[in-house]
Amino acid sequence: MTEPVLQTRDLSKSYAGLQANRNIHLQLQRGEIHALIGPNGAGKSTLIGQLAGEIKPTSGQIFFKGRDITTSAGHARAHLGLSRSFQVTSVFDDMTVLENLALAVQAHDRHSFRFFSRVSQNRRFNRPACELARQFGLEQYHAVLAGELGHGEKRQLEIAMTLAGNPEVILLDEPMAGIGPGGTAELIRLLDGLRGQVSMLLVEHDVQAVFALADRISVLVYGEIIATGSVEEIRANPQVQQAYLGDAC
Amino acid sequence: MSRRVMWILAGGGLLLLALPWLAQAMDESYLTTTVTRVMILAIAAVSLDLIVGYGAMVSFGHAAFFGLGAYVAAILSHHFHLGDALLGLPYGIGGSNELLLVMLLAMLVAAVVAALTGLISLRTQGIHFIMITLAFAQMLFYLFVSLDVYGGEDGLVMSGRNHLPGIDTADDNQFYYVCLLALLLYVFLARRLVNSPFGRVIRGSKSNPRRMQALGYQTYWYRLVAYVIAATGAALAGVLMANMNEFVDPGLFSWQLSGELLVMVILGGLGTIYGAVIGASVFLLLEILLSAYTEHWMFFLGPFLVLVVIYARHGLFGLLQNRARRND
Amino acid sequence: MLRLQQVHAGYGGSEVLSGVDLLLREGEVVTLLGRNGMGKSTTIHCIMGQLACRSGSIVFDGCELNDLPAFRRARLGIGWVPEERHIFPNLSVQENLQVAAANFASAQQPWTLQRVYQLFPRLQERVQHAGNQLSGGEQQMLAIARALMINPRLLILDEATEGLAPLIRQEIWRVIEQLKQQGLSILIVDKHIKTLLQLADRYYLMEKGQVVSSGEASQLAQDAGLQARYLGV
Amino acid sequence: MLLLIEQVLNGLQLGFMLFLLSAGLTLVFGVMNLINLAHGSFYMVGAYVAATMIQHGSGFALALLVALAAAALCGLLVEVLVLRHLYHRDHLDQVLATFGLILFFNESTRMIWGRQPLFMQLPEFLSASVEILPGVPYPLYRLVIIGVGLLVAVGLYLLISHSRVGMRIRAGASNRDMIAALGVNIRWLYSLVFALGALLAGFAGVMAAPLYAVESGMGESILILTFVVIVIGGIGSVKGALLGALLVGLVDTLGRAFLPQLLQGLFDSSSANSVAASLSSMGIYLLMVLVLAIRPRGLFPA
Repeated sequence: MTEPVLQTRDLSKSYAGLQANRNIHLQLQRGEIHALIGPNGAGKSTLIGQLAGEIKPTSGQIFFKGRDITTSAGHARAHLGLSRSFQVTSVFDDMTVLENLALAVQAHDRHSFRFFSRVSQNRRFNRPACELARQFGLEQYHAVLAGELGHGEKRQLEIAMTLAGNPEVILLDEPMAGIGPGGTAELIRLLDGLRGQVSMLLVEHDVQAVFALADRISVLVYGEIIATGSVEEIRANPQVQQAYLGDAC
Repeated sequence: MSRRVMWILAGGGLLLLALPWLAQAMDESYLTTTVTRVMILAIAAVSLDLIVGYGAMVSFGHAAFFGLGAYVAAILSHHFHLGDALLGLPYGIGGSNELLLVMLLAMLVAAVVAALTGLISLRTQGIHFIMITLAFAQMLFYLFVSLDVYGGEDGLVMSGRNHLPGIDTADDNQFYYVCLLALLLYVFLARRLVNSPFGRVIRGSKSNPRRMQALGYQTYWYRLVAYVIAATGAALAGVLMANMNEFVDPGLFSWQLSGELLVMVILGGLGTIYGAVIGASVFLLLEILLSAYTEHWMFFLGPFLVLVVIYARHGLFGLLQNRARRND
Repeated sequence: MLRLQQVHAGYGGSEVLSGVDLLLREGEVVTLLGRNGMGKSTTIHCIMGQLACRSGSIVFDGCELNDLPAFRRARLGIGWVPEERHIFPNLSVQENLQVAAANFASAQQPWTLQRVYQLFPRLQERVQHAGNQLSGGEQQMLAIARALMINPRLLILDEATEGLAPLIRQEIWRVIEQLKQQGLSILIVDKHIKTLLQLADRYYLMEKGQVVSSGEASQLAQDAGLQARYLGV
Repeated sequence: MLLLIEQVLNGLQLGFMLFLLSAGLTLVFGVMNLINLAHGSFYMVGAYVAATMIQHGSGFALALLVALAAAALCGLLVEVLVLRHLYHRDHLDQVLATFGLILFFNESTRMIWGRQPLFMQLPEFLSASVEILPGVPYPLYRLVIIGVGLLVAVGLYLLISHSRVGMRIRAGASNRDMIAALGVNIRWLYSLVFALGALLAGFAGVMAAPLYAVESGMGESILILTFVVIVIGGIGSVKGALLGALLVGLVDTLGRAFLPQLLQGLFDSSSANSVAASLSSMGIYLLMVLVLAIRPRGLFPA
């Protein structure tokens, strides 16, 4: 087995005595779609926050491409090729779709201390931005303010922005939340299309989407990973049934 | 921007261009100096809009940089006329009376002060940022109150305006055009700035700082540079103000002036640049108009501001744009 | 007692509820089922006045709720245990209870601190602890206890046992069962369908912002096909 | 040494006065998330009303009561007519609107009372001096202010920590929607908190009237100090406001009193005086910058 592109070692976080997660060993292989499921409050968002550099772990380490990034700041991780999306759609509401994407592209420029040129006419930002918009079916919305998009399109924009600058790993925090079955199907198709191009850590409640997409699944309960395996293994795992899927199935 | 708004702005520009003639024709030459004052404060308001409107950095101490600029001009002129060196240094830098050089130095001083104070201020957010910027401005206010060498509380008189090659700055009409040119240039540069790659980063940092970090921007430094740029704009306006009045006093640092600058920007409409100009004009002209009718003009101006906040949510410029949009 | 008719609501540009009808009679336990994102919480937010309805009507006890601010609805006797619990973090357990204490609906046998502590002995051990020092389970107990302190005639529980350890979950179920015995009307959302269907009298099943099925809870318990279609994985 | 005691008492007196002003402001900010620049106006109203009553021969107690009522009433009106519309708005909108209110209040007092400052006579029973130490007289009135400030602090503590209303205020500060869902009329609660803040500000105004000139705009100079206090203390925290107020009062008073002497060791006397003057005026702002540089959200972030 090759070395995982992203992995954690003994990662833990506690807030004022409350343990959010504990001794997390997670390995994301290059090119795989790895889903992370678990009930609310199981520590999934904390884990994403730790990986993205927004939450400082209490102990443990994070390795990205073999490099210890435990103490790197969030923006530095983005430059290394570790990109994230947000659970609550987090786009720039007062900018157009194209501006949103171009700004995401611009982030991978060396610096943005350029004060005079017109950014709206910058081909180097606009061309990849248009490409992303096309890929995510947002072409007809180029000039629409992101805040005025429908929920499903906003979600697509959210994920498209994550992909600007060709990251190697993307962390997707509940991308399917609240977009309805049609939107979910569309998003599954889009993410499926990215398979192999980019490694994904997918936190998701929609188990059907997870089963459709994931190469492997890890189950997080009470801050601990209780199982990792293929879709079949997880579905068959009685411990998972008990802890997460409850008595629903 | 809609065509109608363009026309209104163009009309306003033409009016400004012709104003000294009109004022003379109407035999109301005080109008020229009044509008000069408006234009100078408009420059300061535009510079404040750069950070408040585009970067959500609500500075309640912007007058500090305005005052600094003014004092740099006055102090340099003071030493120039005395013929001695700055800070009593035997071989130090002497004074200067060249307007362009003075402007450059004033902007430099403001930039340094802004960088130092910004390093600390930008660690805070929201109301804390408002208050810490106020604190720095108050510190400068008291510093200049106690600087007896430069007049302390009583202020410092300049012996004449700075020199600009080919122009008689002492002539109010010519000085008017200097200020008009400065305003137009500054508005042009500010528009370019907010539409530049840097400007978009600042707008992004206002709209969604968390996302900016996640995308890979180190927003702190961009915000700091924006803060410094805005400070230099205020200093520029300060130099012009000192020249216009041929007098400076610590009141230029006062929190009331900072507050009024903020009011101008909000009144005109945040984050539009033009709004700041409109806000400054309306605020000052309203003040002048009302005070012509009643000495208690503030009694009416106050509630007017309250009504603007409650009913015109995007300021006067927003109102203008909305009306234009509805009519188009 | 509670009747929703053609309720439409949403956030910003999206419509989450597109015509919800629901009925709850006095003394009944009704459960609202459906997968995540189907509009269960939004329905509850509409009832509680946390979100304005775009159209439709919500009537409680003959009062049209849409015209009433949130606090008036509570005073009519609707207690709410929100999904996020919303414990006041800077108040102690006892204060969290006292802050709510009121008998707007003039209950015969009003809830007191003692009665609530009897129901949740664990809370009594932590009276002086601040809300943010409690574990998830204790917070949930406190949220239920706090809702009871306004002496509701209808108790609404959103995700009553989500994220709780099995033992605590059983404790919560026991309490809800007890409240049912005392004749309290309950509207409940949860993921543990089996337990829910044993507890509830009737169910409403939501899909894409609409009620797609409703009826006796016992019927649904036997209908594996319907369960798999709308709830299964 | 004697001078030190006297100056410390002066500092405490200023501190407690600032506390009266800050308590309301910090509550209003903490509970309603509202920046109110016009808070100083209630202070001014309190001072003007009390001074006018006394000038017309009223007793001190009556003047105090009427002034408090006037300040609270002003607060209530402002809340209901203006600020209620601004709770969900940007802080900037609040700044602009309350700036407008300042202009209105200042001009109104000028229209009613004219431009000349008023002076308020102390009633005789308060104008005496007491010997705090053998041979050291100290104005009774300043001691009274300290005492009153202490009483208000204790009262507020009891109100906020131990009463039902206080619980609701604290709960409302952390989650407005939830407290409403428990049947609490949040609008009424807000009006109450606001009026209470205005009343305390008016109280400070009455206390200040005999010490300083009562004039239009008197609210603003002290308002800035008040903001410094609540920012140092941590916005929303009454405990922070008390600590911040005492700190600011002491630093300001002691700085002015002792800095010139301290600096005379370093410089010649004239420049020492001027440096000391500017340093002591800047003192509290330096304090604030220092506190915020280390703790960006103040000493007791709520």
